[in-house]
Amino acid sequence: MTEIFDLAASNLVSPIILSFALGLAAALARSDLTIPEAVAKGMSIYLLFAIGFKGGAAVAANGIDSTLLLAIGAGLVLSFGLPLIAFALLKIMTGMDRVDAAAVAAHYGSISIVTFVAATSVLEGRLIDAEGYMVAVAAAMEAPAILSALWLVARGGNSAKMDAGLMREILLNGSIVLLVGSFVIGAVTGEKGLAEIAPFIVTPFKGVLCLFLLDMGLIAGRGLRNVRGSLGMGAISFAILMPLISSAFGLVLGMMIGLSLGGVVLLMVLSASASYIAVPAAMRVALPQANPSIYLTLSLGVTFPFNLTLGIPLYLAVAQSVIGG
Amino acid sequence: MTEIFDLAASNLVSPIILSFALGLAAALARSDLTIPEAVAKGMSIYLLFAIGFKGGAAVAANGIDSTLLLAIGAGLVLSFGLPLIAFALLKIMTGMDRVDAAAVAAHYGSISIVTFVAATSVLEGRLIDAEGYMVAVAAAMEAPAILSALWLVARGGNSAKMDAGLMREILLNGSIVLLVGSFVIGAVTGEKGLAEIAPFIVTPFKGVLCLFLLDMGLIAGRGLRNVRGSLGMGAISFAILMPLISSAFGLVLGMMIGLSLGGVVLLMVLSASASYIAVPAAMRVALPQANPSIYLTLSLGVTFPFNLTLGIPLYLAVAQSVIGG
Amino acid sequence: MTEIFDLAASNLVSPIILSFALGLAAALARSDLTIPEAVAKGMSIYLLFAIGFKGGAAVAANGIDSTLLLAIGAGLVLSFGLPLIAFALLKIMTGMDRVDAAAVAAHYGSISIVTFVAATSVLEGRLIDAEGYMVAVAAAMEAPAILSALWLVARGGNSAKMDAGLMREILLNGSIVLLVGSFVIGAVTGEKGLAEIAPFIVTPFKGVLCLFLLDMGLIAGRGLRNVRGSLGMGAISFAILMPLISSAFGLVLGMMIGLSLGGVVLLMVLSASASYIAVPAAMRVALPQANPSIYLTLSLGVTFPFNLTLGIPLYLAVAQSVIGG
Amino acid sequence: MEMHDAKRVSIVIEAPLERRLADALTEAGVTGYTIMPVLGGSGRSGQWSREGQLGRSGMVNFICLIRPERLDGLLEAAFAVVEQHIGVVSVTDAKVLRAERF
Amino acid sequence: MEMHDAKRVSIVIEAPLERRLADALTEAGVTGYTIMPVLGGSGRSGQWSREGQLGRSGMVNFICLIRPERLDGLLEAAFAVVEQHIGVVSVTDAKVLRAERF
Amino acid sequence: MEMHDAKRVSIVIEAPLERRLADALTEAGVTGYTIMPVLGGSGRSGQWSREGQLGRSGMVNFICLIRPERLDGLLEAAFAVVEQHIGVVSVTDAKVLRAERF
Ligand SMILES: Nc1ncnc2c1ncn2[C@@H]1O[C@H](COP(=O)(O)O)[C@@H](O)[C@H]1O
Ligand SMILES: Nc1ncnc2c1ncn2[C@@H]1O[C@H](COP(=O)(O)O)[C@@H](O)[C@H]1O
Ligand SMILES: Nc1ncnc2c1ncn2[C@@H]1O[C@H](COP(=O)(O)O)[C@@H](O)[C@H]1O
Ligand code: NA
Ligand code: NA
Ligand code: NA
Repeated sequence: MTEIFDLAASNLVSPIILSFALGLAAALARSDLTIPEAVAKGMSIYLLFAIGFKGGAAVAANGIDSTLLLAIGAGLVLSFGLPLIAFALLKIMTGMDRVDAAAVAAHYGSISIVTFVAATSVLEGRLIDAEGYMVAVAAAMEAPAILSALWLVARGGNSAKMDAGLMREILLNGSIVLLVGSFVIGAVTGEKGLAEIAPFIVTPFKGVLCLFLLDMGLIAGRGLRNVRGSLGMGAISFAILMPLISSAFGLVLGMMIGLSLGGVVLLMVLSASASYIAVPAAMRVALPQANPSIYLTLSLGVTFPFNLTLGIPLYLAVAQSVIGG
Repeated sequence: MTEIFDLAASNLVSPIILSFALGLAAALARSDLTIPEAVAKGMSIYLLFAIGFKGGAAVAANGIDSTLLLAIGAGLVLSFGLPLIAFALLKIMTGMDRVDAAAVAAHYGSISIVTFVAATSVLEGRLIDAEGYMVAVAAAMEAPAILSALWLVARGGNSAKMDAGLMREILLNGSIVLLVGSFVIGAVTGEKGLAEIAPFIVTPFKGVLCLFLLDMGLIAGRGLRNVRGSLGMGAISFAILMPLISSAFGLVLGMMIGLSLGGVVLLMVLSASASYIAVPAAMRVALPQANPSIYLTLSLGVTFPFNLTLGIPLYLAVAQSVIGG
Repeated sequence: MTEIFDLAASNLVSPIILSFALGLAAALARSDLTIPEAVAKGMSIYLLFAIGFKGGAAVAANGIDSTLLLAIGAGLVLSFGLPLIAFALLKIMTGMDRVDAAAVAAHYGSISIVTFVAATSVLEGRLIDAEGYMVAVAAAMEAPAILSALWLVARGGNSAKMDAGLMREILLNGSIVLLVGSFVIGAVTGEKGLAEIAPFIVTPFKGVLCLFLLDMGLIAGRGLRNVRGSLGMGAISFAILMPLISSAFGLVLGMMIGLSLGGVVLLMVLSASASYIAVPAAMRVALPQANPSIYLTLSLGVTFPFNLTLGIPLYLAVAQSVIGG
Repeated sequence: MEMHDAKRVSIVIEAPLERRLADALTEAGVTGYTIMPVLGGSGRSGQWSREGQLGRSGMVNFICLIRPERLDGLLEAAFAVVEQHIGVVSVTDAKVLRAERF
Repeated sequence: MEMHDAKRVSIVIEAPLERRLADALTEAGVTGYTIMPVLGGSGRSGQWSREGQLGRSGMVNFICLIRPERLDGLLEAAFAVVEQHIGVVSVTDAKVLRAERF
Repeated sequence: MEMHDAKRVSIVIEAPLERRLADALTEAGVTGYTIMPVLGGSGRSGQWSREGQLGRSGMVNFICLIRPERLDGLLEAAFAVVEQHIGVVSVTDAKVLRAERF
């Protein structure tokens, strides 16, 4: 137990976490500090490209082992299944209506790539290797949760707009395409390709991540300021309980399919993390009745910082104690 | 022959080319992946600054040899002359009217700095040196082609708006000023200046180039999607034939004035490449009757990817077999 | 004396200064070269984050000595006091009315962080250490001058809008928050944190600074072009005389509180520099009657380039000859 | 200069629906419109600002100049997309040059 | 489609006053507005362009659709902020869909 | 609040002509205008989007508020620039505060 807190504490004083905290504090204090939208989008493109490429290059270096397909399968199962659990939990813990609950559930089945990246940083800092293809698993987990949520709504008799256009938009959304595309480029060009562009995608990576998290903190802080008081304790508890439950499922599936310690931790983190980019946009199209400030605040304002600060070290500690290593 | 294909194949699996392919594929599949305009412009400023500075620093290191002026002269001759050849070819191969043909011709006399940069990367990868002042030649080749095109139009009795204001805009356009300016800064501050900022302009350069080419791929793909079917085979054949012809002129002039192997290849590449930034903007002012989708598609959608993938290794192979080395 | 000129000359051929000159020249020649607003803002966020973090890490490494509080106190005294001197001088040297003079005075009491950064670069180039907490002094000096200026206006019977909202905006303005915040992060995470992100905030720093100064040159040049002729010789002389006077105050206070040579130079530079970001925005709210083109031109168009080129080496030479070392 | 009557329709709509609205307008035969960026705003669903957004959120503003007799068709097509969403539709009388283009 | 009379008020104002104008409008009971970016312009205080600006300068454009009877209240509230500053206020007649929202 | 009649002229024009239009307006004595960014659009020359553009392409939107009697002068000056180019000109009736500024 103390070990977990030590881990969490040493995690907390990293520049990455403190940058997030700075953004959060600045926004709560109503500072006018902002990062231009174009710059934030540029950084997220950089991060996706870098993480995808490095994953691909790692696969090229280590070869594809048979667990790749199993891991993607596990990711799909989690992304399809977790929204059902989230939905049931929301029905018990909060007074949300079916549509809002389904929209929130979609976010918790999908993933946050920045949380994934932060976990990767923590693993690297502890010299724990992970399967390079986990970024492909991340990509696979982005979209299925949306389908589960729409099914939950349709089952309740409400109308949810799902058409071929939306399907294509979800599957070909920019972050999935960039992640998968750069993964493939990394896998094809391998170590040699990585060496060529490492001074761009490897060495300055953590620094860019700091600025990106500063922006995430600013956004989360502004969101929290706006909804202050309008979210009940039930919803907030859900946003902390759900990642714990999800990570347990990630742990079990990760061990079943034989992932390494690092891979299990990353699958736990993916399960525990909640989307705040792809899913919100899809919800505005498919479930416009759902209230965006509910799902954005829970995902970005509660679950994201929870995972970033306490969640990741906790999942790592649990995985280490269960798997050993 | 197999050697050329080997060269092309090894060129094709570089992260740079694959990034372009990724962008192209994403746009053709109608993904919503986009790079914000401001970020794309920021990257192009970075690339121009870096390439100019490095050229200047190379000149400072090696001294200016007497071919500098000859090379700039050759560049001017090519930029003035190639549009005439392109125009004649377009008249033969396509049914374009005089104004459209002249506008396209202007693009092929001018240059694409990204193609130049990609060629520099290939040369560096093969450890082939080139004259640092080739970036000055590139700058010199940007504008003259516009004048030739306007002369072609005026000769045909159409009106083309050329005034002092436009002339100044063309000559002082941002990319020329930045390229020449950073070349001068590089030449003045020399190796010492380069050492100070090399971690910014040298080591991460290729990585930035990847992201920039991702964006070029996205733009080219969107352009191709829009004009699908409206361009005849004649025009498309022109966009592949013309660079081959141009590069031959570049080869001959480059050898005549005694450039090194690398310098000859770069002059071939400059000749073969077509503008898609400076010239289109000038055409909108001077030849508004010309259809932008024709010249943009040929230049960015056909000739640019052709040069990037097959053209550069081909020009290199030809130059090597002719010059030896 | 020759020594100062040698210093200035060697300072003048640095890529940083020449980039500023390039921007200035491009704008005066009416080139359309521009750096997108979002990119410029992104670079300034990068610079503030990097400089704050490095200052904090330096404090973590060397420990806080007792002069920290004294230095911040000196900064506050200078920022409160210098506007009074500037105001008196403006009244003598120019025909500005009270409001315009007070607005200009506010700028000269506050600071320019880019001038500070450029001075840091010069010190590093000469291997002269400075107290890491000087960035905290810089942050402390941003705002007080605004209060002095408003007091000067109010004393004259004019109305100046100072309310709690404006006070908060000034104190929590983005650059102060980012500078102080990253300083704290650097101090908390120390050498270890710095090592993690040094490839982002240390090695490419000077290169980013070049591009940022290119933009500053463009902006200063456009400003100068617009006001051409409308500023009298009196105002322009003020913009060169005032930094000399301010730096003398900085020198005396810096020596009194026992700063190192580097620290004294930086306090001189902070005193001599004039704001062009935080103060102008505050003036638009609090003193809308004041003419922005006067204070922006003096600060950005005259004092900034003066400090960058001649001022910094001069202050360094003076400090060296007075303190020795 | 000769000018022709027209209606100027402004539609503020969430950015994720941009493509859908463009498609709906095109289907309704409206091929002329200009899309302008929106920085932020306030309405029944509260205040928002582009700088507080991640991803594709935010809003955009479609401006259509159209012959008066075609207004109803446009509004119906637009309304089908806007209906369930956050957004505002307004119409102003205007005159246009070069009516042959509309 | 049923439409309702409204006024469209456009206020071009310096960016550092954005928050103050928003607050003034909210206090005056105007909770619907859209803020649009401005690239540059020209007026009595000369030409300016966003690309020649550092920091928070520049201008923004507030657009408010409002019931005609509430126009005066809005203008008074806005004018109190704009008065001493660089800026332009204009009003156009408009029609809006979904009047229940205004 | 006292308001004065004015015309609101909107000109959507290709970005490379921005400086030329500004100069033409200035020459015609029109010194007040606001330039707004355009994200994309559709017209006779097809669809385009700012994100699919390299370089200086794209369009911008000039807005001029002007006394009614000066409208013709403005339109003539603007039309000389817009004529051969892609672009749209529209005019709306408006009221302005602070007419002394126009
Ligand atoms: N009365 C109004 N005038 C101008 N814009 C409005 C108005 N009402 C709403 N909007 C815009 O439409 C968006 C959504 O409005 P709502 O659906 O009322 O939340 C707001 O954020 C504003 O940008
Ligand atoms: N007549 C006008 N029409 C449109 N915009 C104007 C007009 N006059 C001023 N503006 C805008 O308001 C800003 C400030 O105007 P001014 O206070 O006259 O300097 C200008 O930069 C323009 O963006
Ligand atoms: N009817 C219209 N309403 C609004 N904007 C238009 C209209 N027609 C054209 N535009 C704008 O003007 C640009 C050029 O139009 P065009 O010259 O018809 O290709 C388009 O891309 C739109 O941004
Ligand atoms: Na999840
Ligand atoms: Na060429
Ligand atoms: Na100062």
